[in-house]
Amino acid sequence: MQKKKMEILEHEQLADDIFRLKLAGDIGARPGQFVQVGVASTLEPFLNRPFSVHNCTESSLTLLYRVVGRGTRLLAQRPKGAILSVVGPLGNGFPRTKKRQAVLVAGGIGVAPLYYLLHTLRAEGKDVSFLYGTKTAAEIVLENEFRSLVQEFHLTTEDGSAGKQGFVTELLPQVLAEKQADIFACGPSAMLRAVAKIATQMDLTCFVSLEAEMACGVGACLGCVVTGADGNYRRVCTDGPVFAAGEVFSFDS
Amino acid sequence: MQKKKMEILEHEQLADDIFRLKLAGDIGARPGQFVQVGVASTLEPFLNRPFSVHNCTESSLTLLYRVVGRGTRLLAQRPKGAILSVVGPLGNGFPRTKKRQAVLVAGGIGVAPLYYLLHTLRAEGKDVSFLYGTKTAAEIVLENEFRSLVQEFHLTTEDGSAGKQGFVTELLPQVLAEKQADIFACGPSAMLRAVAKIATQMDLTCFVSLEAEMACGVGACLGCVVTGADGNYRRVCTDGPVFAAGEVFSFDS
Amino acid sequence: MTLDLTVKIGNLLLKNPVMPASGCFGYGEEYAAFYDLSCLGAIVVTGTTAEPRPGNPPARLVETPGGMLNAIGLQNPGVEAACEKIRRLQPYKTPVIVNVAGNTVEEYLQVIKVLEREETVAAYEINISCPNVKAGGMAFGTEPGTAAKLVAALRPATSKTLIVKLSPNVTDIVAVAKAVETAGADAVSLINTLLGMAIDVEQRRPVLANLTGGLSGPAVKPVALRMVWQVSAAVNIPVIGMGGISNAEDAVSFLLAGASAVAIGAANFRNPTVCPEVIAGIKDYLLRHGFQSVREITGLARTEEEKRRRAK
Amino acid sequence: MTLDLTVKIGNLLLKNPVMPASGCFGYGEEYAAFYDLSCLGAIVVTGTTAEPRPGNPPARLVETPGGMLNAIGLQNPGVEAACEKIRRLQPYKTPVIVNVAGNTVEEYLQVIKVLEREETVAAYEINISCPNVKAGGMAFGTEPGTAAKLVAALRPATSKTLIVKLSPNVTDIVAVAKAVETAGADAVSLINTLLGMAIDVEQRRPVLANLTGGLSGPAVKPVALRMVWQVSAAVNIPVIGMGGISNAEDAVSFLLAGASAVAIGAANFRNPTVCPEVIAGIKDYLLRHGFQSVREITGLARTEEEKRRRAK
Ligand SMILES: Cc1cc2nc3c(=O)[nH]c(=O)nc-3n(C[C@H](O)[C@H](O)[C@H](O)COP(=O)(O)OP(=O)(O)OC[C@H]3O[C@@H](n4cnc5c(N)ncnc54)[C@H](O)[C@@H]3O)c2cc1C
Ligand SMILES: Cc1cc2nc3c(=O)[nH]c(=O)nc-3n(C[C@H](O)[C@H](O)[C@H](O)COP(=O)(O)OP(=O)(O)OC[C@H]3O[C@@H](n4cnc5c(N)ncnc54)[C@H](O)[C@@H]3O)c2cc1C
Ligand SMILES: Cc1cc2nc3c(=O)[nH]c(=O)nc-3n(C[C@H](O)[C@H](O)[C@H](O)COP(=O)(O)O)c2cc1C
Ligand SMILES: Cc1cc2nc3c(=O)[nH]c(=O)nc-3n(C[C@H](O)[C@H](O)[C@H](O)COP(=O)(O)O)c2cc1C
Ligand code: FES
Ligand code: FES
Repeated sequence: MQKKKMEILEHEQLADDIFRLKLAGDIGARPGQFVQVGVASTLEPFLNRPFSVHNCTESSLTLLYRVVGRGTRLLAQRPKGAILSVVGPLGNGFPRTKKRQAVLVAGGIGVAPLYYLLHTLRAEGKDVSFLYGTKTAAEIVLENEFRSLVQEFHLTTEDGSAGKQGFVTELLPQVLAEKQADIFACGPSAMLRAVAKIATQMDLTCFVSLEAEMACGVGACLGCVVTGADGNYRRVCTDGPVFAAGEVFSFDS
Repeated sequence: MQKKKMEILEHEQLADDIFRLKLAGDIGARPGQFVQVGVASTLEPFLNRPFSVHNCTESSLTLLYRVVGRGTRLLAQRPKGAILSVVGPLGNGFPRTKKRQAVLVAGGIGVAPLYYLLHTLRAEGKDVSFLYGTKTAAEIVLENEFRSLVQEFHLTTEDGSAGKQGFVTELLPQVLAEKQADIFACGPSAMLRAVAKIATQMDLTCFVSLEAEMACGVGACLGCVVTGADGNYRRVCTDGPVFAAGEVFSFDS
Repeated sequence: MTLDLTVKIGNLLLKNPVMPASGCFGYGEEYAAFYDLSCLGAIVVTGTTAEPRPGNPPARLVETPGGMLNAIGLQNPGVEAACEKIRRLQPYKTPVIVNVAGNTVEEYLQVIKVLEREETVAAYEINISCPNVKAGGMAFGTEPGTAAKLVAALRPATSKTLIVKLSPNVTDIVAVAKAVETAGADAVSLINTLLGMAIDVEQRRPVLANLTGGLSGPAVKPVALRMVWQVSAAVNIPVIGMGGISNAEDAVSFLLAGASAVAIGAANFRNPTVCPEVIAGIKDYLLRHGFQSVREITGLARTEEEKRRRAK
Repeated sequence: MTLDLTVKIGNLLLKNPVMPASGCFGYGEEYAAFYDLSCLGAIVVTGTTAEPRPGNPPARLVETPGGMLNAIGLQNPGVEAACEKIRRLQPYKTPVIVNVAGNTVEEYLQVIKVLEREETVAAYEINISCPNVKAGGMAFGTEPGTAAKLVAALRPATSKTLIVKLSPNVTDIVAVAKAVETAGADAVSLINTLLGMAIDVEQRRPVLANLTGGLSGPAVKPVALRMVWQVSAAVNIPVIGMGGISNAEDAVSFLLAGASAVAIGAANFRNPTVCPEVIAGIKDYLLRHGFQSVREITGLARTEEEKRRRAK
């Protein structure tokens, strides 16, 4: 965990509102961990913005982000060569599991951390099925790379402009049915809930990566809590962002 | 008077901490007027920054500024192609006077508006003597251009690293002695006061361009006042920034 | 679909809920260079006193993070000279609200007496909250009883709309608001500036000659919004909300919190066309969300919140 | 030349005047990953109550212009569990100040009673200003009499240094400061957060589940500085200044205004190494201006200002 000044090596737009940012330096992160980025040197916006580690090598850190508001809009304007303040690596990251098969479920920009996880799992020799859902074709990133890396790839869009029309979770039961896999999911809360429900019903291990508004990112401010399945609060930044599905979702069954 | 979005055409560093910024578009300003510039899109810094018109054509507006604090530091980072919000032209500008000779006295970054005035006076066929003082050689800009345009050019630096060592005002009496000239000065307050004193003693017409912290720049907030020689307050933004020396400086004589 | 932007403040029918904040718009003429002032819901002119006031010595302003401090000290030409400036606003056919300040009840009364003769003046905004003058001003605004006495004294002097401008520098702004409502105010406006200070560390002295000044701009918005929420829940007269509004979204948040109209101050300095932009943006918001009148959204965040709480 | 950075707060001798603000530094361990906590003047831990408190439901925070609102609601494990966490700070050999909160005088007393047993605890910061809990907290801080009664009740319970943390949400913070001084406080710290609010215009509801929250960060700095200036002029006990400090220049301005020490809150979130950077920056300032002790600059802006005024 450190604070680093990192230079922008590459900054490119990959799809509608989606940018990939490559920074120089080694932050030493595991898949599922995140960093806090100072998007501007001005005191407004005041807080850093959390972004999942999209890739991490000994010489670079890559983020993949969607422009959704003030901070990400400012970030998108930072040119190559600019220096960003980065704090990390933060959070627990995805746990290593034993099963040889993994099913990764990405919703929208939730694809960001799963890219790094995918590479890591493949390097460990695991079989990976990748389910990727977006609202529309214009948001899809890195499709070819995913296809080339995985055993099984499914694409859905809500408007049917690419892949199968519908929600990515609709495909999940049949993908899971054929294998003995652990599930790793990242995406909008409603999607994660749906994934968790399927996992519970099928009695499979499932990890979800959550989001919350953050201030410190290190567990000190207690601002980022979510209500756990037991009614107790959990900090997304340090107890998570990755949780066992059952820890944060409960289903009356 | 208008609010304009203007694109950066050129942005270059001319000397230590001194930048020249050329913006696309016509603001229609006279020499001595100024503009208010939004240095960043973020809400901090909150206020626009006032800068003299350094040059103005039908297709461009040029500013010359020194980096002294937060706002100018941010401005210096804005790349070519960026869009700035500019309000202007503001203020009264230098008045047209009748004498055929003019003496311009620039202290430090006070050179910015005098460049435009110089070009205008020369276009009107007037004789111009230009006195230019800085702290050190590293701050001098556009020396050759000034030399080529004027009848008489004097350079001083406080540390003697270029031109004559000393304050620019030390040369003023002898320069004035030989001619029938009006004086136009811009620079630090202490320098302007010294110029005004010499002008008063020699009974010459003298105009000084003042600075003050500004909020609105249009006369509405009453924040930028200076105390006039009569003890009444004057708004630098609309009653000035150019004042007859006697209006803002008084000398017990 | 026609969109109804009109709002009522006392006797005033405003064509839309957006006006400049007092002291940030001079007597209107400065901003007339940028747009037609008749687009405004109302024109609010600077704090006006019985006699001319020179104001405080410079430095009078300093930027702060996300805002600014000012210590103008109510510089104004006095009510007689102000009348002339105000008359020039007549062609805009837009209600003119005069911000009235004084050190004593008599001074307030004197200003109103002179302005009563002016047809152009539609309403008074009684400034009991200026932090930048020694006597008076804020002194009236920090104690409910004193505030009520002032308003009760002014009420009989006019049948024009009486708006009382509240100070945020108090423990309980609701108490002051209720007191002036009872005393006869037609509306309250809030917030005036928060009392603040800046220090120049190199010169080791306060930046402002007046030592302290009034904080305004985006920095104060959360405090202003909270006070508008509290006050509008407690009084039955309209609330004019202000404090840090710099775009339409900010303005809408004040309306949702309970304001019937909004005023825009320091943001004019950063963006001289902010007022018409906010009017356009409010229209846009209403259209986008299917509202037919801006009045539908006044206090909507609170009424919906109360519904949710009851449903639980 | 050796530079003396030490300051005294009650019985405490701090090696330098910089500490984190309560609630922004957990129980210290989080920031230990970034630097050696023994460089701090003191370690101030989060608001601690007699019983464990779950805190408020989410959403608990929202960014605002130049700052943030929080409505954590004093989530803490209760004083018994807190003791364990506090003991882990012992190796840093740095005074630990525990922020104490409660709804009743008895609860405050109970927390102190438990902490009295803990050697690691050097001082108490009595939080009479938390705006995010229903009963208690701020209720104690808005009325001088109530504040004094609480402090008078706590004073006999300990010989450790008693700091009282003041609320800025009052008409007259000086009155509260004087009252707690008379009641036996060894120092005051200010400011706690300003009560504020944010509204989500798309969802038409308050952003925070608690509806309102506490504003902190650079946005509040001018208000904090003004209060430190006022309070330090009126009391004879040391003032710990805070509110919006995010760099050494900010910290120095609080010292010049009259603070003996400073605390840094929200800025830790933006920059986890802000505390050591501020310590270094203060040193730098003192050297650059030829001061030998940081104590020389406490209140210097005021004493120099008074000199100037007398000279006129
Ligand atoms: C652990 C973690 C990892 C994340 N990883 C990524 C990533 O890899 N790529 C990516 O594009 N985004 C990621 N996010 C979300 C990202 O942090 C927000 O999109 C970003 O902070 C929005 O900033 P903004 O200023 O542009 O938006 P704002 O103007 O602040 O807000 C715009 C919208 O975004 C929401 N938002 C703001 N902050 C957050 C936040 N911290 N978490 C969730 N929603 C927020 C707001 O509620 C609002 O609806 C992650 C969030 C977390 C907590
Ligand atoms: C009518 C007018 C014309 C000007 N023309 C030019 C110009 O052509 N080129 C140029 O370089 N500068 C010019 N200035 C000064 C310029 O506005 C300031 O240098 C600038 O605003 C500083 O901004 P900052 O954020 O970098 O500094 P800050 O961080 O705000 O302050 C740094 C220092 O600059 C001083 N300062 C800040 N604002 C002003 C201000 N408005 N006027 C004077 N001093 C200020 C502060 O007191 C402080 O000492 C002009 C000022 C006025 C009023
Ligand atoms: C330069 C300046 C002058 C002001 N003068 C007055 C005034 O004369 N009367 C008054 O009631 N309020 C005055 N105010 C307060 C504003 O009307 C407004 O209440 C406050 O600035 C908050 O709004 P804002 O954040 O949009 O600026 C003044 C504010 C500023 C910035
Ligand atoms: C997330 C958060 C939690 C806080 N919790 C406490 C607390 O438990 N007790 C307390 O006295 N103050 C608490 N505060 C207030 C701070 O200690 C400090 O007084 C205030 O934030 C102003 O300083 P700043 O602007 O540097 O943050 C909290 C502030 C924040 C931002
Ligand atoms: S963001 Fe501060 S505890 Fe999680
Ligand atoms: S800057 Fe507002 S009156 Fe001059």
